Amino acid sequence: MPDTLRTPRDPATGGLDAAALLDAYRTMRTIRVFEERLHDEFATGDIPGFVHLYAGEEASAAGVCGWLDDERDVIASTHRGHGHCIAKHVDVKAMMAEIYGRATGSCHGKGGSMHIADLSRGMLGANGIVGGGPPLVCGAALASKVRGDGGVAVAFFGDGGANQGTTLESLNLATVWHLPAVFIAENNGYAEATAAEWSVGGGSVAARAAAFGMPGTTVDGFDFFAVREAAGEAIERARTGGGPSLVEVRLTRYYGHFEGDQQTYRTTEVQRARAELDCLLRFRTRVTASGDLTAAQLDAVDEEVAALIEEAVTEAKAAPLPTAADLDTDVYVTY
Amino acid sequence: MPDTLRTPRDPATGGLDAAALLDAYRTMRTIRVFEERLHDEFATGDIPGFVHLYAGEEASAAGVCGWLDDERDVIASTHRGHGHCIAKHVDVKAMMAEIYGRATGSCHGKGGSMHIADLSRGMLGANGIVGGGPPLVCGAALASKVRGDGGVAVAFFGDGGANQGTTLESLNLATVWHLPAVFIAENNGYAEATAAEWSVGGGSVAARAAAFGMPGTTVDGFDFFAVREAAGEAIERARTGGGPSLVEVRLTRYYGHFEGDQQTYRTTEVQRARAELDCLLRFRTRVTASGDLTAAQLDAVDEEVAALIEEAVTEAKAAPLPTAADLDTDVYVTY
Amino acid sequence: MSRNITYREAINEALVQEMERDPSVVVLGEDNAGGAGAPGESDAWGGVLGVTKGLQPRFPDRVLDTPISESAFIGAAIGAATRGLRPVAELMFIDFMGVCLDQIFNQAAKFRYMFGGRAVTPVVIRTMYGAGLRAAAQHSQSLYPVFTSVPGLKVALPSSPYEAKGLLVQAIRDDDPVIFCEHKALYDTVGEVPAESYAIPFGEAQIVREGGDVTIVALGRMVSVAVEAADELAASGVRCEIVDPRTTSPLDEDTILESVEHTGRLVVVDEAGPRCGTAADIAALVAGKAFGALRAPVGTVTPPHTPVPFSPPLEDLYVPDATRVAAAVKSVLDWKA
Amino acid sequence: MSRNITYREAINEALVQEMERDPSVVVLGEDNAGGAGAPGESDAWGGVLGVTKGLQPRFPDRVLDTPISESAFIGAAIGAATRGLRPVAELMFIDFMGVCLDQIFNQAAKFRYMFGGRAVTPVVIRTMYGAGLRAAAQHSQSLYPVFTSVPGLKVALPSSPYEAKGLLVQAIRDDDPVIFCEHKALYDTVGEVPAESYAIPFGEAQIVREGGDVTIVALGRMVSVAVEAADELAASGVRCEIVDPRTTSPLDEDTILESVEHTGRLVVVDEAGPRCGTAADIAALVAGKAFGALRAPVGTVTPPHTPVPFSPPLEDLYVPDATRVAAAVKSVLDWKA
Ligand SMILES: Cc1ncc(C[n+]2csc(CCOP(=O)(O)OP(=O)(O)O)c2C)c(N)n1
Ligand SMILES: Cc1ncc(C[n+]2csc(CCOP(=O)(O)OP(=O)(O)O)c2C)c(N)n1
Ligand SMILES: [Mg+2]
Ligand SMILES: [Mg+2]
Repeated sequence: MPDTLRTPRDPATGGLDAAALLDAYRTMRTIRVFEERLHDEFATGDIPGFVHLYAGEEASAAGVCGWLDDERDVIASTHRGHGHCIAKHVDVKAMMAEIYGRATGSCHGKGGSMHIADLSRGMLGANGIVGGGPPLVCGAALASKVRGDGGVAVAFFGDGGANQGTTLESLNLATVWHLPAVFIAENNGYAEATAAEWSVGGGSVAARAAAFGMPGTTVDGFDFFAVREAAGEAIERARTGGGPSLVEVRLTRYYGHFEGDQQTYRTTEVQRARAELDCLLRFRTRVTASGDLTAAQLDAVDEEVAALIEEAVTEAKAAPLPTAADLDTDVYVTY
Repeated sequence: MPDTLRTPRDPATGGLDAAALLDAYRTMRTIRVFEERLHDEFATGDIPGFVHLYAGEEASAAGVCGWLDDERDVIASTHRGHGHCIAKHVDVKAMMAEIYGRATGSCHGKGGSMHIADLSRGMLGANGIVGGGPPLVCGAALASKVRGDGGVAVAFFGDGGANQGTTLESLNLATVWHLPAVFIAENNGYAEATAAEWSVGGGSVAARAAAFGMPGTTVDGFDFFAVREAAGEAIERARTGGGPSLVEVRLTRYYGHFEGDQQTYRTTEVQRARAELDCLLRFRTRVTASGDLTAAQLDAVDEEVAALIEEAVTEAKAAPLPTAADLDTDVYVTY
Repeated sequence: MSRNITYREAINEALVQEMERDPSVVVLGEDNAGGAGAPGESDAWGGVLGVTKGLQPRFPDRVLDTPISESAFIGAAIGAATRGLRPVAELMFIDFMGVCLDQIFNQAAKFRYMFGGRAVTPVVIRTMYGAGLRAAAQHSQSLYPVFTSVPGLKVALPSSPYEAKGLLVQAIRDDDPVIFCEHKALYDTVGEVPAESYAIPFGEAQIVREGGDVTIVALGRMVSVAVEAADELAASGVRCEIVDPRTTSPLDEDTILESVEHTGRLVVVDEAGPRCGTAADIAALVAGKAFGALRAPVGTVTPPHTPVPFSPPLEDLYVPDATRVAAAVKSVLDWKA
Repeated sequence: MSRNITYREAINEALVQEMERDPSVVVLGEDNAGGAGAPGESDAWGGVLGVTKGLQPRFPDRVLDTPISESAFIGAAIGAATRGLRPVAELMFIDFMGVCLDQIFNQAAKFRYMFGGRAVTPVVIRTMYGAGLRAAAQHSQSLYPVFTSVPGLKVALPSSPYEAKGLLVQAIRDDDPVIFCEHKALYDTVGEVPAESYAIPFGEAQIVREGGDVTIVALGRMVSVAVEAADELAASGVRCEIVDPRTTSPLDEDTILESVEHTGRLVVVDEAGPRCGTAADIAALVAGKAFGALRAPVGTVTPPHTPVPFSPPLEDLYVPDATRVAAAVKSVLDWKA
């Protein structure tokens, strides 16, 4: 029943030990602080270009990527890619430098927020093209299949991206080629200012999975453990030769489509989500209530993350910009 | 249940009177003889280019287009377009001349088999691009909706075309815009040499309809009356503001993908279909058994059609070719 | 009556006036109103940079938001055009052409010819191009040479608010498919624009400035860069003639050739790339048809053969500027056989 | 050892030899084997014109059929290339680029630059182009100028069986994305091809014939048309130098410029269109960099600015032939200032 939200089978903490829980929390917290800081920095005018923030959606990136390893597993992301990058272990300082357009950035300043990538971590790139990632993920999955290395490839896309032909073709191809691929549809209710309820014919992205011959499920994207469980099943299925799956994660973005968006199209949704559903708050409540972690442990992570982001911004601002000599390098390997 | 073949509710002759039955038969018979003649003519080497024959699939074009009127209703077709053209009342002689590349052809010899069109009959063109038609049909439907003229637009596409992103996007757009559109998926089991069972993930094109929020149904494409009934419901729904639908028509093409195809990928399917399922034979049996028509009436149509096709070929062969002056005309309306 | 308005306002005004004049004009694109299905404001965006803002309240049934399905909705605009509407569809960024090009170049562009002259497809595809907003490699390209190369398409590149309005009016009234390319860095530029409706015919270049020493053909946003360079050069006594073709297809070959016949020298300034681009196209035209008048090599000023870089200093180096244009002019003037 | 084999066989042989040499080479495309899921022969087609026939029985796990989903499978080839495979994907007809261009030009082409040099995408996209088979407007185009214009892509245009094999081997070994354009009317042409494997470096033009009166730069199938014209012209004492660039990106500018320095005259013969095409591109190159040597206007011989017509007599008029090439050469030779 794709339209019913799953609740995790293990209602407590998903069988993760304290170190793993701290790790997950650190990932989500890093994303949150990274994004909130960018929100503030963008307002100062220092950050060039278009920036799409992932705040509010952290449980998805963390819940999915927690299952992946850097070597053999690949993800492809979207324009809203910072969270996926962080969860896939792209260097946070290099990311920040990239967003500031610095030579020390992940892409030497040539890519910017929409194109952060780190192929050495299996991060195939944020993407400025809605629907750009899913075909690439089919290819990464194919490479793993041909090599037999047990790797899994994961495509993140939004509710808007679920209407793009490239995404839909990829669902079919993944089934036909029986690929070790997983499709994570992050349905945050909007594509720019357009409501998913309006733009997703039929109303459910998860329901599209069956139409292309793969299992589909819908999870509460504020619940790290729910995402983790559903993604884990899909990833396990892919890894063990069971073929592709789709998981629709329902969530809310806390900021506008991009920085600058006045958001007159929505009303009190964000306030409610922040107050009642927030993934970090829920995680904290859950793991402290279960006795797996103490508030002090989590606070320590908060401090560690705050320091990291502060350093990242300071270093990014101080880092050198690329120079004229960089303009025409790295277009080709040889030419 | 998209995967169960529908049988027509009216097991006899769909409530059509004798004139209408003769008309339907004439359409199917014309298509059949047109295509069989092309098959023979192609073998002589006289016909240039790529030719994709529709023989065997006649009940689909006739069953669908029988509901449409020339003025306000539109169809868009595929590379396998002759049958749709004939059913939508494109002039048969002009079609034949076009296939022979003559100046008297539907497209002045500039289009050829894959691009026969007649906008004055609401025939938006065969199409050399798999998946080319469905977006255009959304637009034709939109034009009718904006004008409120009650027109319906119908997209024909194949099992192969059902995997093309443009088709899938169009299904979604038709739902989102609540268009008076109908999607006819002609599943003849193959896209070139590739089996639909392999290439259509999930196995059913009709099942994809629900994933995009519209009704989907599957019919036996050898049964004119079954196709007619299912298409009629879908067209009526569209015409009366009920939005889009999809009908998957299961059928068999009698010739290769295109003329020249050796068809080593399939075995005895065609012989069986011709002998046991053929739409013309079934139609004939049904309407004579029911007493609606006599064999003599049908034979008369056969003769009429034979004469028409004979004339069409003779005239086409004798018709003038375009000349140098035609090369660069009609690129633009003004330039 | 003329007022000073922005390029953005000029486009919006052309749309409003044409929609008022002709009920068959419909506007569609992603968030062209904005807010479809959402609880807040409808017309929440008016396009990603506000160009179509205000249209939907005025013409509620003729401004359509779309899912992110460019093939389907651009194709729908094309299909609707064959059925009597005059759709103005927005391809948000020209960089997105790769997800919907087939409908444009194999369908819209070819219908008339393929169907033996028996089709009319009056569709306009508005799209945003160009660098300067730090939008990086997939949101900053100047891809109009691709459309210019396609028989059956017309391509307009308004360089100012005045051109924006008049060319868009013409595009909407035109019976052929038109790719209307708006430079995103021009939206806030201000210029004098008549309040009443007017159409600028396609294929008629504008001589932006007369001068006898060298012809500069500049496209789109590069027109103002050429003017800046010409101002600099005027200080040292060089008189540039600046030609803005306004449409690359049809291209006003005569005006360009006449200008070169007169000046004997040509520099083409274009934001599209150096390979198979509009600069090469115009250079080749002149090398073929005005060779006898040419007294120096044809100069071209374009970005390098690289994607558009993100980092501001690199992007600033990427886009041709007045300094590079002036240098090209000088090297053409100084050339000795 | 050299044998006479066809262009089709040369391509097939390059694929076989590279697949044997390197297990990371995979081949994929619609019916590249043919018969997937069907009860009859597997490898039933070997591609629509039989170019990949026989590969699948030899390399069963490395030849993949695909659904008709060009964006997905071309994109998959690209994604796989970033993960260590060397995929050779087939875009059946270059005319279909419009349904999958984004993956090629915004993804494959830009990864390396956008990601700061930290990506390698060794994908080959084999595709069939050109007129002559009466395949009409959507199956006969010569669209390689679009790919040539894109920074990050390489474009090869083999003009003979020898070139076909050597350039394809290079394309597969190359670490950049390559668009490999096969002229469908050349598949049955025969030529001498070494049995052993060899690579023709990209960016190295071939001087097909030496001559001092005029340089003819001809691309792809037009090379043989130029040779035919040059034979005719030789009878009247005109000696043409024919240059086949073999790749349009990178383009061997030096060989072209040197030839023109030597002959003083240039005619470019191309099957792509007249606007923003490869003919204009090469003409502009020469007008900019060898102007001093030019003694006549640059001639270009291309099809008209129209879609490809279906009817045989029109298609034959559409494609440049030796008569038109010879006429262009004569007009360049006869030119008086
Ligand atoms: C092909 C393409 N079309 C349109 C856009 C412009 N665009 C960027 S993000 C976006 C909305 C995406 O919505 P969704 O997929 O739901 O992701 P979200 O922003 O909600 O994370 C749009 C329309 C684009 N970048 N690429
Ligand atoms: C975009 C595109 N890809 C590939 C082709 C080549 N092609 C032409 S017909 C065809 C098979 C179509 O199969 P289907 O949709 O089932 O229609 P059928 O031929 O069975 O009627 C293919 C692959 C094409 N014309 N356009
Ligand atoms: Mg969204
Ligand atoms: Mg089929």
